[in-house]
Amino acid sequence: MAQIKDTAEYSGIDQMIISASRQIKDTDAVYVGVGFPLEASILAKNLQAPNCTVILENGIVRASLFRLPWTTDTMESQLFAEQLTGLFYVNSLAQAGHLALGVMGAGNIDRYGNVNDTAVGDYNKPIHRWMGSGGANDVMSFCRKTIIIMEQNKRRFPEKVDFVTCPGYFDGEPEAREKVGLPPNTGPVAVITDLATYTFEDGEMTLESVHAGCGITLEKVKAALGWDIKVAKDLMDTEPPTEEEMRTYREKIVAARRVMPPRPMPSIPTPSR
Amino acid sequence: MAQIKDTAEYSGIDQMIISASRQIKDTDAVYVGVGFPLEASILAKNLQAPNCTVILENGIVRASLFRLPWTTDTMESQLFAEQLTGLFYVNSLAQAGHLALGVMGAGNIDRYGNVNDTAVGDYNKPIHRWMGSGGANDVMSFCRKTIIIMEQNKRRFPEKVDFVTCPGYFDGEPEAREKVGLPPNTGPVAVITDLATYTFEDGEMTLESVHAGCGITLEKVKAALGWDIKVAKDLMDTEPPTEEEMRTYREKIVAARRVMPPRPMPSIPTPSR
Amino acid sequence: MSKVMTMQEAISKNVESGDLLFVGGSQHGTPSAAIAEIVRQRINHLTVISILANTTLLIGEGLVDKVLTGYAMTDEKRSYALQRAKAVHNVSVTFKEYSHFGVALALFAGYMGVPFLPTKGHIGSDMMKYNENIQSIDCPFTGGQIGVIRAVVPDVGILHVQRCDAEGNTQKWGTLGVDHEGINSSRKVIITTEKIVDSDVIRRDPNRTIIPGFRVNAVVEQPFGAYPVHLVGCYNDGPSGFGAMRDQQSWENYVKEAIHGVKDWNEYLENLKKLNGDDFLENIKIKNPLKSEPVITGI
Amino acid sequence: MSKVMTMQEAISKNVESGDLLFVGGSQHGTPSAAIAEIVRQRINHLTVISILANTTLLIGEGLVDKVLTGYAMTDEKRSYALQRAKAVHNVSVTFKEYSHFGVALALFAGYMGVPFLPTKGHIGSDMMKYNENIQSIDCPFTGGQIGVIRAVVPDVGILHVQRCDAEGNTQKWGTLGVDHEGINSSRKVIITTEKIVDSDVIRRDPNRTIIPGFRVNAVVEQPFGAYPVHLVGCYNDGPSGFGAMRDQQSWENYVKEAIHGVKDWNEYLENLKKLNGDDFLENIKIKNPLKSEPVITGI
Repeated sequence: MAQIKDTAEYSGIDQMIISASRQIKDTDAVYVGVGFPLEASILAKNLQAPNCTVILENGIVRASLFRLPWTTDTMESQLFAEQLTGLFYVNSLAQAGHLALGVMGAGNIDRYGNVNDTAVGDYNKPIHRWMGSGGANDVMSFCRKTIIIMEQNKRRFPEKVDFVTCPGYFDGEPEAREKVGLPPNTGPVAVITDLATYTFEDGEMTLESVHAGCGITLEKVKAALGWDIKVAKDLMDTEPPTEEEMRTYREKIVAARRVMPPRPMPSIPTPSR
Repeated sequence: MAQIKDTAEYSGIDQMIISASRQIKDTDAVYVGVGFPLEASILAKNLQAPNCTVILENGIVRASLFRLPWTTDTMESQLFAEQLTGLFYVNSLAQAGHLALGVMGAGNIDRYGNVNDTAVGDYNKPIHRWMGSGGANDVMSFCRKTIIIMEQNKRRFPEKVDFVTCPGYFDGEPEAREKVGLPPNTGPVAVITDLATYTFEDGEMTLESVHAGCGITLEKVKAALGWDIKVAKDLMDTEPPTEEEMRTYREKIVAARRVMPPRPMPSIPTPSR
Repeated sequence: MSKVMTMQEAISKNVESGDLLFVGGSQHGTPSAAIAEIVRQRINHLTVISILANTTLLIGEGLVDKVLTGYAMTDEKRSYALQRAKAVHNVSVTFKEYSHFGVALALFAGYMGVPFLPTKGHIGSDMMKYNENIQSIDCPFTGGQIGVIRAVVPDVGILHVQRCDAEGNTQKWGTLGVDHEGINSSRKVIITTEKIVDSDVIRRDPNRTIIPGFRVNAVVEQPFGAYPVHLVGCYNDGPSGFGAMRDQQSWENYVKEAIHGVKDWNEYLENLKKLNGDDFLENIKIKNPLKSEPVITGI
Repeated sequence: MSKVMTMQEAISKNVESGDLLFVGGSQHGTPSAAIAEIVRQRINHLTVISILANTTLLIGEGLVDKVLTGYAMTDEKRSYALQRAKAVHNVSVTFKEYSHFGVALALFAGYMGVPFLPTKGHIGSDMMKYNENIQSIDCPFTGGQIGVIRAVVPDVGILHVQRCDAEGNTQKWGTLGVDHEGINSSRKVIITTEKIVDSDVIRRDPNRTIIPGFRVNAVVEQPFGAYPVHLVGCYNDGPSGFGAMRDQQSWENYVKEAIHGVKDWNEYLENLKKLNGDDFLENIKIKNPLKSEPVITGI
């Protein structure tokens, strides 16, 4: 796990979660994956978006604040939810276009925002395997906007993924999503890493800002990408965390991080993404 | 409404409901329409089928006994049901083949068991209109066996219906139901009227028994049919009601019949069939 | 964020002329008060999708152009409401007929966000000849024929329930007809409720929530909002007068008394008590309330 | 008619070698005790459909030929269970991969009794290349492309719940994952429950019933039947030992202690208490039970 060494009082990971949390609006209903996305959404609820509704795939629809759980489905994340239902219901909400935003992680992501959570190399003889889509394909197919949060290195950002688990903009052709039948006006809108933030211009990942405040340079960002990235004309330094953001982040996220409780069986459901 | 005048202690209507109720087995889950079908199912639950599960289309799944309600969805028919849900759930039970039996009424029915609950004459300029399918098409499309209960006259038994609301066996061609995509091994198996009972042989309605016990003759039956009915080789007199059947029928059905409670609005939902 | 408003506001802000309207409460808990307010505001050119619910009044008042239904009198000769729509309001109503399950499937497809749902019903029936929303296709997996019902996405849906909170987290119990798929398929959602409860009540039983607050546009507290239709846990079917409103006189009397002659449903309820005695509404309330066994949550 | 029997009977009467098995309780209330009994009875050649639920144990014991899933480690190099299936039992497991919603849709189609369901997801992804149960067709209404997911009808489904009655009328609360569609799609149904309650408890809250008795083949009362997975209203996730069973020694120890070395789940629970203290199970029970606000019915 690449941990950013920096001289600032926050790391690239901190910046990543805080930058992602800023994307969540108070009026949003947000489909949230486990891990960093869950952290970003809980942070948003403690800051600018107290009224946003958090949707967790196993059937949790939650407008009220809750403590960061160690995974998405826990006694605590269920307790006092506004609605408990199932996977079918929350994905129907998404498919019908009612979810403004999806926030998820990814295994690999490529130039046109296609996500690979399945296999590197040949599907039947993979060099590397992840656990598969989980809910990722659902999030990125259905949500009006999808934000991907992930740690960045060259291996995880190839020019073209070996397996498309979640279609982004395919080869960047206009209307490519609509042509295969994906809902119109959906797709990835931002990738936020521990080095930088990206948007999509005409379907192509475009460097928007560099986490200069924790010592990241444009060169470092480019070295951790598998292609020659398009750079926004108005490339900026990433807006550093405010004092309030950092204080809330430390209190509500860092202090609340818990490891998965130890359990005696081997066959425990692995938390989904 | 043709009421059978007879000298026996029971009418053709009584025989009809009692004969229909005999078709319900103790282990059946039965999809039941309003009116006579509801009466027949409540009678069966008070006689040979105390454990049968009664399914009412608005979302009632009920194994426990209940008093005859004035229509399918009432406070009483809901109270203490084993499951309350919606129309989608009960029809999914039916479509997936879990319902052994459907019992329903009909506007017109023809030689091959096709039911018209919609229009006599031209659809756009009808000579007569009923309210349409309600749940009838669902019952007869999905249930493994469907029984139709209706008062008989020549007008209601044409050789060919003007409008197929619920397909029976179409023109009697083998596999006609399967060809259009209806579930295999479904369709009408009996028609029970105030004059006689019918089965289907090779898709054609076939006279099985005549309600001789209440004064009905073969000639009377034939005069109340729009075509020259096929008659079973072993044509019988309908098995008259037993004493126990008549006692239970009088106590649980006749005495419990209630008119629709008067209500002040014109726009009351009409009970479905 | 509270969605609570008056019935007048809820309807005027969310129902527009030309809308495709879903009316919940088929056979159980019809939103009678909300329907009355639509009539009061004379919102017309509606297309209505519902199962057996209160469309007759809207039709007779000339507010409905089209009905998507499984069960309705479509023959002017046999319907005073249709005759009145034509004679008084110069409106000819068209009908698209399904079986009940077809209406449920159309709404369910809308709720799921897909353009259609497959079914083994409706196929082979003549309903397909007159309703282009029912088709038959080759099944991509089995090779046989399969029916398909086109999705319906109402512009606005109305549901009357026993309880919801101010944010619109909504709970109804008893038979649900097509309530779940109908209200979840609707773009805008109006909830009328016997009682607005504290969010804590909802959040101690979140499995009962049938639509979450963020999907709801308006919450109206309206006791006896389904009268004269029964609502589980609240009241039985209302007494008196059924069979009326089959002619001009009785119809116009009703519309005056219940709608245009009063400012709102509460004034109508008060008038009912004045006419029929103070205990009129009390008498239809359930007499022997039974409580469910609570479910336990907690940590 | 009572469906109550022992776990041994429920599994031996209803689960057969070669069955397509649905395992409920994805992430919440996994039927751990029932899974253990399948292992104890060594019922093999299973195809399993589930979301994240207890398939690892079945796989490692060589009982699974095929998995329909949205999330699983399919690479032998990275899974001790797959290595063990191959080395000890000579079983190579195949996987059909969906997104989570695809698994839900396949089961939902089975529950509805239709051969497929349409979706706007999965399409354009490479999952379609390796899973013939995901296709794309021309939409009969919109003209565009639409994804279709083939129905799955399990031979048998297993669900663990908080309460049901002897007839099998079943109620579960908390998150439901794919429980509703999974159990309703299954031909045969096994319910394991923390507690068998009087039918009166069910019938005073019939909206909570997720499958009715006539659809259920077996009811087994099994306290702590989901342990070590949490079950709302009952207990939290179990403590200790996570990360074990990643090698031969720890795996075989577990299988002996939890399954083959005991006659049933209750003996295993007793052994857990012997090993870890009498309060071991007491300690994971919820500490601050909260009751739902009852709903009212009655006449």
